[in-house]
This record gives sequence, structure tokens and C-alpha cells, in this order.
Amino acid sequence: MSWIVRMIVVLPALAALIGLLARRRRAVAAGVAVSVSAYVAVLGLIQWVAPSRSADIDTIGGLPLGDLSVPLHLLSDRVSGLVSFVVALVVLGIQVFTVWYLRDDARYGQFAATVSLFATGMLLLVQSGDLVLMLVGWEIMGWCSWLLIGHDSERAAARRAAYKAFLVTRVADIGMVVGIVALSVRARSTDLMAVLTATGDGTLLTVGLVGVVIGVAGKSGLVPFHDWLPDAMEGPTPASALIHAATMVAAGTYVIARLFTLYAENDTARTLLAVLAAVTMVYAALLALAQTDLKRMLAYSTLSQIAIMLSALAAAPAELGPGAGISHLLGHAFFKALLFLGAGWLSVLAGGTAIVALRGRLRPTGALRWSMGIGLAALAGVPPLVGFFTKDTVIDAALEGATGGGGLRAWLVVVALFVTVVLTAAYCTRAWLLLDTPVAATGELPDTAPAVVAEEDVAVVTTADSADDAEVERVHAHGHATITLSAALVVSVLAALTVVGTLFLASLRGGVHVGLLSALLSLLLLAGGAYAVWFLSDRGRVDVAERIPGRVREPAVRGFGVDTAYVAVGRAVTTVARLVVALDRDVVDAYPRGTAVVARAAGRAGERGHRGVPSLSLLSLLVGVVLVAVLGVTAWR
Amino acid sequence: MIHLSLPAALAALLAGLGVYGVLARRNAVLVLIGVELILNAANLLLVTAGSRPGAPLSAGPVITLFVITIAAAEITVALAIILVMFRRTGHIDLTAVPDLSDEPEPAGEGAP
Amino acid sequence: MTTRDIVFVAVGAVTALSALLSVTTKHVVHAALWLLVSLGSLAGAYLVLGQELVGLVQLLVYVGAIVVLVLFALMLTRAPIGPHAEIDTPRWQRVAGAVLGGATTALLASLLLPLFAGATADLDRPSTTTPQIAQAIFGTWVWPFELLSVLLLVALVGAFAVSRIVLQRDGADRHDADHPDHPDHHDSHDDGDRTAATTAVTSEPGTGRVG
Amino acid sequence: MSGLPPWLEVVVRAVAVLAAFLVLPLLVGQTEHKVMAHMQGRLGPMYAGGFHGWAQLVADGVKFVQKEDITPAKADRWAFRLAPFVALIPYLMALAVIPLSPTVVGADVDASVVLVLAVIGVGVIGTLMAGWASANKYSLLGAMRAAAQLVSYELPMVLAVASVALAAGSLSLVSIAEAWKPWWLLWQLPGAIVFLVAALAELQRPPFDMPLADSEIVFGAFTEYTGLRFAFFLLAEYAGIVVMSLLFAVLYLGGWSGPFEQWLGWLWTLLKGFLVAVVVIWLRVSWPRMREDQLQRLAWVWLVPIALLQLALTAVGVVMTS
Repeated sequence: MSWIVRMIVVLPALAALIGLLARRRRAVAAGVAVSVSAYVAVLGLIQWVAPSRSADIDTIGGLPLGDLSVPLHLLSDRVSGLVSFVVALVVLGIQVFTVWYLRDDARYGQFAATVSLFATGMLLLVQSGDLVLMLVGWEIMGWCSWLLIGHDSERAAARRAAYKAFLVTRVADIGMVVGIVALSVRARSTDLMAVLTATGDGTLLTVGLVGVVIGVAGKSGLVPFHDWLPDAMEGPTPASALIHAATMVAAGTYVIARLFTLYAENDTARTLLAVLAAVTMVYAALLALAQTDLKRMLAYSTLSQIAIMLSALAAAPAELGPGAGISHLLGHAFFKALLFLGAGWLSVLAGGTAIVALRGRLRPTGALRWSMGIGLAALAGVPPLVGFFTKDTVIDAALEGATGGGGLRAWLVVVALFVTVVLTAAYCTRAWLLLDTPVAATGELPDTAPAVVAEEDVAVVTTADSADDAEVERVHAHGHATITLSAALVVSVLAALTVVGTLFLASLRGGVHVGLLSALLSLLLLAGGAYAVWFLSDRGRVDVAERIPGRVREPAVRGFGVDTAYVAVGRAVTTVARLVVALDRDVVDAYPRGTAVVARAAGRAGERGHRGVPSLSLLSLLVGVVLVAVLGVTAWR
Repeated sequence: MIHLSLPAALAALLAGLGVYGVLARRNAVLVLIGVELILNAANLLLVTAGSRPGAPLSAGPVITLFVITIAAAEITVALAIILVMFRRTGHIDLTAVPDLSDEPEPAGEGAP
Repeated sequence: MTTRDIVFVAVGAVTALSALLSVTTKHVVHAALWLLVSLGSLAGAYLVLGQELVGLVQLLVYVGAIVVLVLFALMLTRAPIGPHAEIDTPRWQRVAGAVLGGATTALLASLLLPLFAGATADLDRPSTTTPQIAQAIFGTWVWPFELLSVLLLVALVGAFAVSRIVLQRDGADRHDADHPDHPDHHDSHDDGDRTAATTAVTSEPGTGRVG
Repeated sequence: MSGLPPWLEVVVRAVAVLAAFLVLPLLVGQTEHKVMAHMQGRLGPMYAGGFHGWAQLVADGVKFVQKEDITPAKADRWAFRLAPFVALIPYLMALAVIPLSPTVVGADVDASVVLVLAVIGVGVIGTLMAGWASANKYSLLGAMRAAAQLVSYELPMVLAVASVALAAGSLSLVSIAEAWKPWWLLWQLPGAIVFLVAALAELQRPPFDMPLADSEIVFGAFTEYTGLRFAFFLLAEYAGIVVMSLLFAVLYLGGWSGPFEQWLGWLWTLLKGFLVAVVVIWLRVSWPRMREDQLQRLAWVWLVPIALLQLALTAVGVVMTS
């Protein structure tokens, strides 16, 4: 058993190494990546269903750090088993899909190897029973996300997005590191069990938990760190699927779930988390409604969904445990992977991801149409798909928290959740209507789409442009390739999992817990939101987003200029750094340099003084010497 | 048998001539000649003093040898400096106001 | 007056006379040659005083090396043939020098002559022979001796370094001399003007000034 | 000789030294003529004097005496005229203190090694004077070259001699030669080689004849000299060969040690010195002239370190054997 857990972590790392060595041989790279991820998925399944539940597993031995105990243990229990299985499954699907999707990419080998390494990071984080190992996995993912987003490194936009993602998450990671250090210091150990059971300084605990929340906010894209995630769409679609579905952005949820017993007792950190999550979920859902690009819309929906997971952890009562958050994590993993891979497929067919280009392209595609429909329905929370169950588990948990003395924090979360349900339903419906309504239908009613709006729409599209430019170029260069059976199968299997995924969650404590009242309420809200969109969009003939005034919509597409704010923050930091440098150089260093200047000036002055004519100087010198000697001799006599 | 006031008088004379040489010359090498004369006066005085009966530690001749060595070192460095001066200014005239700036000057040969 | 006294007076007269000539002659190189004579006869004076080793070392180092170096330096600094007025300082300074020299001599003589009055050295049994000097140097005086070797090394390196620096600057100057349009980067004003003029000329190929 | 009155002894010794000074260089010169000629497959001078041209150099001398003594108009007259003597006299003094045997010596001085080295060092001043006073660029160049060369090579030479003096524990040539043992041939071999090379350079003999280099600077410092003064320079050169050869024989070859050294010691010294002189001539025939930079490199990179090593080796040997 313990070997299985170790292999789950080590094998993807080996696959990454081999893949990197064999990157020139496409078949080898693909074979290694797919077969190893399949093997890891099987191992994950075994770990999940295996009878022995909890195990503390040794790895490379502890680090000798004096008083601080760093055992570097892995911790295997039913949660980690399930999560690692789902992660491995999603990774397997993505690897298979990538073989087809990047069929013409010269750097496929590197991409597949990076995906394997990324999986290593996530699996290490999932399996780790030690904060240090957790941080290692966390940072591996951060680095790999930089590599994956910047995969098309010849494009400036991709490079910028990669750096943006890296820098934003790095900044937030400061909080993560501070938090981990604080928690470790408090427990005098980095072992998860020790940290959870330690009793001690409350301030340190608060600092540690708040720090971790900040780190999580960075990686999971909570406000104000959210803006890197939509930009990360510059990466190839499988990379987006990987980052959004089960790994990086969800990792924060998992970390907080692992530390849930600590959070349950700390109001400060939980309130912060609740506020961030509530704001993010509503804000991101609103922005998703306005997007002109399918992938960007999905990205904002991810932000919203991640916030939902975290809100469960922020609002659920202590006795309920973190099950609700984990369960939404897993459900989201299925349908978001499905949606992204479907979007990737669709973009290959349509030659772009801009909604203008995709309008009505879904209708004639058969299996893809079904899959996307299932995915969007699950995202909106239509029963009996997995999204319905997990989301309502979260709502129920939050309601229980609110009624069970959670106070304002829990109510805030509950309200935000219901608003989000409406908005999610709205943007899902909008997306479906836009994708599925035949284009000819819009042409029949030109007068309902005023010319002004159309112009604005064009303007918006050209400014935001397609997120995955590389895909457009690829399609232009190689034409529309038919999908391979295996890739199509991946999408279909994910769709199937989205339907039956609830079964996985049954084994999770508190995994599925739907309250009748809340379920009915959310269904009503869902139907209302969907109907409103259907009505406003004139049965899908018009983009509902065009009803939004252009001067609101255009900044909304751009994320309300948060990017500019980031740049401003960067500038401010640089300015402060320059100021410090200037202070150091012009104020602190001025004294030493001043001494040099003074010494030089003194030297110059002395030089002036020495500019005598040598022979005259010699004369006066000798006159002096002789005079002194004469005086001395006379005195001596 | 020799009267030691004779070499002492010669030493005094040489020192005086050396002083005159140092002051009467503007050519740097010739000034050095005056310096050498003064040094030799000192040497002669040392030898003279060392020749007195009962002079301890053989100090006279030994220190004279030392002074000769030091003179050799001194003349080497001094001539090096004089050659530097010649290359920089094109003359070794000590009555000219010296230029002590850090920047190199154009070679003196080209100057009018 | 013993025989040695007479010999010493003769040798000393040569020494003093050649020293006088070496500081007064108008011929640059002759001054060095008179110095040679003076130092050589001083070596003779040391022999008369019974200090054989000192005399020989004087001959070896002063005459064989130092005067050669002085001559070498004079020739490198373009010593002219024939009398040369410009090797002497102005007349008043020379007068002052003469007065000071005389004062020095008088001062020293007034001190030394009474000190050495009547003192004699019995040189038939010399008190310091070469082995004794050797033993003194490597016994009593060994530390000053070692220090002296360090001094010699420092002087050697110093002389080398001094001449080396100038050689490099020389190289830079020569490099500049190859490009008369850019004579010296320190002379920026002039340089700028010339550069501007050059560009003006080259930028107007049609005016006929160039072609 | 000890039976003579002091003044007569001085006169006899002076005359003997002068005679040797006049005869030995001629002998070396004649040897050079003939040895060089035979090495180059020629006969050499064959007519003057009858037997194999033995009187050739005498005839040369007569010719030099007859020539006009020219002093260039722009020359520094006195320095120009005195230069040959300044070059010549040091070798005369050196020859006076070099012993042929313990008894056959011009003047037995205590520190005769230092004296020889000191006066040989003075010789360069003659060349310098000649070069500078000629008012001729080639002469000046030659003089500069000579000065640089002689100052450089004096150091290894002094060091090599110091090594021998250290081995013998004396500064007197007589004592050094008497302390000499045959195995010194091996012990002092590096020093001997250094001394020989440095001596060649001091004499400005090929391959170290850059100061004269007739293909580059006409005849160096001696370009403007004619007649007897030129002959004196030539005489100084051959006297230099004699002095250096005898010095080498005394310092490194044991001088007069050989069969019947009581009676024939002076002959052994002369023979050994003559052998060395032949080697010097041989080197002139067989080696091309070096370049100026090679010259300095040889002195400072090879000879000085070797001489210092020899000094250390000698010190070790002295400490071991004492």
C-alpha cells in the first residue's frame, strides 16, 4: 500500500524526465506520458478502494533541522485516495486528448513532460502529510503553470500571460510561505498531524491560517489575485483544462480542507476566506456573463466555482467537516475538464474560440454537442448531473453553518451562493444558446440587432480577440483535422463521469448532502436565471451580453482593468525599490563617496601646494636644513 | 698611520659640493649627481669614523656597504621616474613648473 | 705627515677637484664622467684608509653600475654634445647654492675637524678585514641586511612598475596618433569640432569639396 | 723574486704584466685568424713573417699606427680621445691580479675576485663614451646596446663567481684556485656555463655582438674610430678574451693544478686559458647573432635563475662538507 502511494508521486516525475529526454521522438514521448498516467490512474484507484484507510508513509527520511521536526511523511487516507484518483483520471484524459490536440506541435514532447511534472506536483500535494512537501508540490505546480501557459513562447501574449500567472501567484505565495512557517513554528513540526493537533499561540495560528488563505487566494484566483487566470487561456487548451479542472486552482481548496479543523476554530481566517470567496464568486460570474470568448468565459466560471468550493470551507460548521468543498472540487474537476476539452475540440472545428466565430457551430457535431450540453448543464447545476449534487451540498453546508451559529459570515456566503446560482445559470444558458442556435437564425432578424451594437460587438471582439491564437494559427496552417477516436472517447467518458460522478462521492464523509429546501430554492433560481436569459436573448437569436451597454461591457471583457492595476502595483513596487536604491545610493552611500570626494579635493589642494618649481623648492629646503643645522650647532656649542 | 681629520675634511668638502650641485643644476640627472656626492660624503665619513681605533661592531664599513646598496636602489627608482618625466613632458628641467595632473599629456616630442 | 697622509691628500685632491668639475661643467655628459673620476678616486681613498672591501664595492657598484645608469639616462634624455647653458639654474640660485654649499662645508668642517683632531688610525694592522666585515654583516647586522634585500626587491619592482605604466600610456597615445582626426579623447572640445567638420564634409558629397 | 728590493720588484712585475698584456692578446688574435680560417676551410693569413703568416697582427698594428688619427668635427673631443684608454686600462688592471701560479702574479690582492669584476665593469664606460662622443647615431645606438647588455650580464656573472668564492671560502683568486678539486668540474658546472655565456656577452663577442652588429649599425660605438685608437679597441677586445679565459681557467678549471705544478703551474694556467680562448673563437664561428630581446630574455630568464640555483647548490655543498 505504502509503495503504491509512493509510486503515485514518483512515476509521473519519472515520466516527465523520460519525456524530456525523449522529446524529439514524438511516439515515445506520447507513449510514456499516456501509459504512465494510465498506470497512475490505476494506482490511484487501488489507493482509493484499498481496505487500509489511513497510513503515515515514510519518504526520504526527515530533515535534520535541530528543534524543528521535518519528517517529510506522506499521508494516505480516503480523501487523498479519492482526490489523487480523480486527478490521475483527469490527467490521463488530458494526456490522451493532447496527443491529438497538439498533433502538429513541434514541442509536443516538452508539453507532455510538463503535464506529467505538473501531475507530480499535484499528486505530491495531495499525498503529502507534511507542510514542506505540500509547499514543494505547490511550487512545482506554480513553475509548471508558467511553462504550460507560455508554451507558445513565440507569441508575446503567451509570454506575458505566463509571467503574469507566475508573478501573481508568487506574490501570493509569500503569504503561503509565511503561513506555513508560522504553523510549523507553532507546532515545532511540519508534520500535518502535529500541526493539526498542536495547541499553542493563537496569534501564530491566526497568522499561519491567514497566510495560507492569501497563498490560496493567489493560486485559486480569488479577488484580488484573480486576473491571471483568464489570461492563462493563452496556453493550449489542454493546459487550461489541466490547470482549471483538478489541479492548480483546486489545490488551494485541498490545502484548506486538510487544515479544516484549524480553520473551524479560527474566525479571522475564515471570515477573510468567506469574504474573498463571496466577492469572487459573484464578480467572476458577472464577468463570465459578459465575455466574448468561450475560453475566457470558462475561465471566469472556474474562478466562480473555485470560490464556491472555498465558501463551503469558509461557512460549513465544524462538525460537518470539509467534505462539501472536496466534493465540489471533484465534481468540478469532471465537468470543467469536459468543458475545456470540448471547447478545444470545438475550436479546432471552428478555427477559434471567440464566440462570434463559434456561433451555432455546436449544432451539427453530434457527440460533442451532447458533451458540451451535459457539461454546461452540470456547471449550471441541473439535476441529476454531478454539478447539481455538489453545489447543493455546498449550499446546504453553508445554510447549516448560517443557521448553526455561523453568523454574518455564513449568511454572506449563502446569499452569494444563491446569487451565483442565478448568474451561473444565466451564463451557461447564454453560452448554450450562442453555441447551439444556428447562425442563419440570427440573420433572419437583423433589425433586432442594432447596427451600433454590432459594431461594438466587433470592436469588443477585435480588442479581446481570440484567447487561443495559437489554435487559430494551427487551424489555418493545417486545416480542420478530424478528431481521433481516443480523443473523442476522452470527451465522452468525461461526459459520462459528469453524469454518474456523484457515485464517487458517496464514500466521502459529507460528500453528498442535499437539503430539500435549499435544493428546491436553487432549482427555482436556476430555472429563473435560464428563462430570463432565454427570454432576453430572444430564444437564442441575440447574444444576451449585447444587451449590456457597451461602455460597461467592454471593460468587463477586459476584467475592468485589473491588469492595469497589477501593472500599477508592479510600477509602485519598482518605484519604491528605485526609491530605496536611490536612498541607498544617494543618501547612505553619499557619505563614503563624500569622503572620497573630500579626499580627492584635499589631494587636489595638496597637489596645488606641491606645484612648486623643484629647484626652488630644493633651494628653500636646503636653506632651512642648513639654518637649522647652524642653529643646532651654535646651541650645542 | 693616517690622520683622520683629512678624510673628515674631504667629506665636508664633498658634502658642500654636493649641495651646490643639487642647487646649481636644472637637469634632473645632474641633480642626482649632486645627491650621489652627498651620499658619498656620508660614506666617507662613516668609513673614517669606522677607522678610529676601538670602533665597535665594524659599524663603519658595514653601514657604508648598506648605504651603497641603498644608493643603488635609489638611483634605479629615481632614473625610472626621470625617464617617465622625460616621456611625459619631453624635458627633465627642474625649473619648469611640474604638471601633476592625472591625465596623460600628449607626448612632448610633438609639442612646439 | 705620514706617507699615507700624502697619498690620501693626493687622491683626495683628485676626488674633490673632479667633484667640483662634475657640478660645474657645462657639458652634460662630462659631469657624469667627472663623477666617475670622483667616485673612482674615492674608491682609491677607501683603499688608502685600509677599507679594501668598501673600496672594491664602491668601484663595482658606483662606478660599474650607477654611473653607467646615469650615463644611460643622460643619453636616453638626449644629452647634447658640447657646452650647454640650460643645464644650470639662474645665476642668483647658483650663488645661493654656492653660499649654501660653502655653509654646509663650513658647518661640517667646524663640527668634524675638532672631533677628529689628532685622531689617527694605525692601518698596518687594520682593525677590520674582509672576513670580519663578513662576520659582522651576517652576525650583528643580519636583520638590517635582510631588510635591505627587501628594499632592493621593492626598488626593482617599483622601477619596473613606473616605467611600465608609461609604456601603456605611450601605446594609447600612439594609437591615437594613427587617427589624426581624433587626437585625444580628453581634448573633447577640439575633438567635437573636428568631428562635426568631418561629418559636414562627408554628408555633402555633391558640393565638390570632397570629390 | 723576493730577493729584489721593493721598488725594483714593482717595476719588474709591471713590465711583466705589460708584456703579457701586449703579447697574449696578439697570440689570441692570431689564433682566431687561423682557427677561424681552418674552421671555414680557408688558410688564413699566410705571408706576413713567413711561417704561416705569424706576423700578420704585428703588420696590422703597424698599419694602424700609420693611419691618420681622425676626430669627427662635431665630436666631443676629449671623451672621444679618452674612450679607447678607458676601455683598455680595466683589462690591464684585471690582468695584473690574475695569477698564473701562486707565485707568478702581477699583484696579489686580498679580494682579487672583486677587483677583477669591478674593473671589468668599468670597461663599458669606454664604449659608452666612444658611442656618445662620436656624434653619430649608429655609434650612440651601439653604445646603448652595449650598456644595456653589459649591465644585464654583470649580474649573472657576479653571481656565478660568488658561487665559486663561496665554495672556496675566499675572495682571493689564488686561494680559490688552490681550494679547487677536480669534482668541482661537476659541482660548479652550471655556474661555469653561466660564467662563460656572461663573459661572452661582456666581451660583446658573437653570438652577443649586437653592439657592433656591422650589418645593422655599421660598427656600433667604434664606427668613427680610425688608426691607433681603433686598434686599442681591438686590443681591448682581445685582452678581454685573455682576461676572461684566464679567469675561467683559474676559477673553474683549477688554474695551475696539473703534473709538476710546482714548476710548470703557470704553463698549465696558460694552456687552460688558451683552450677556453679557442672555445670562445669556436663559438664565434658556429653561432649566429642573437636578437636584442633574446639577449635580455636569456640573461634574466635563464642565466640569473641558474646562477641563483648554483649559489644555493654551492651553499648546500659547503654546509654538507664542512
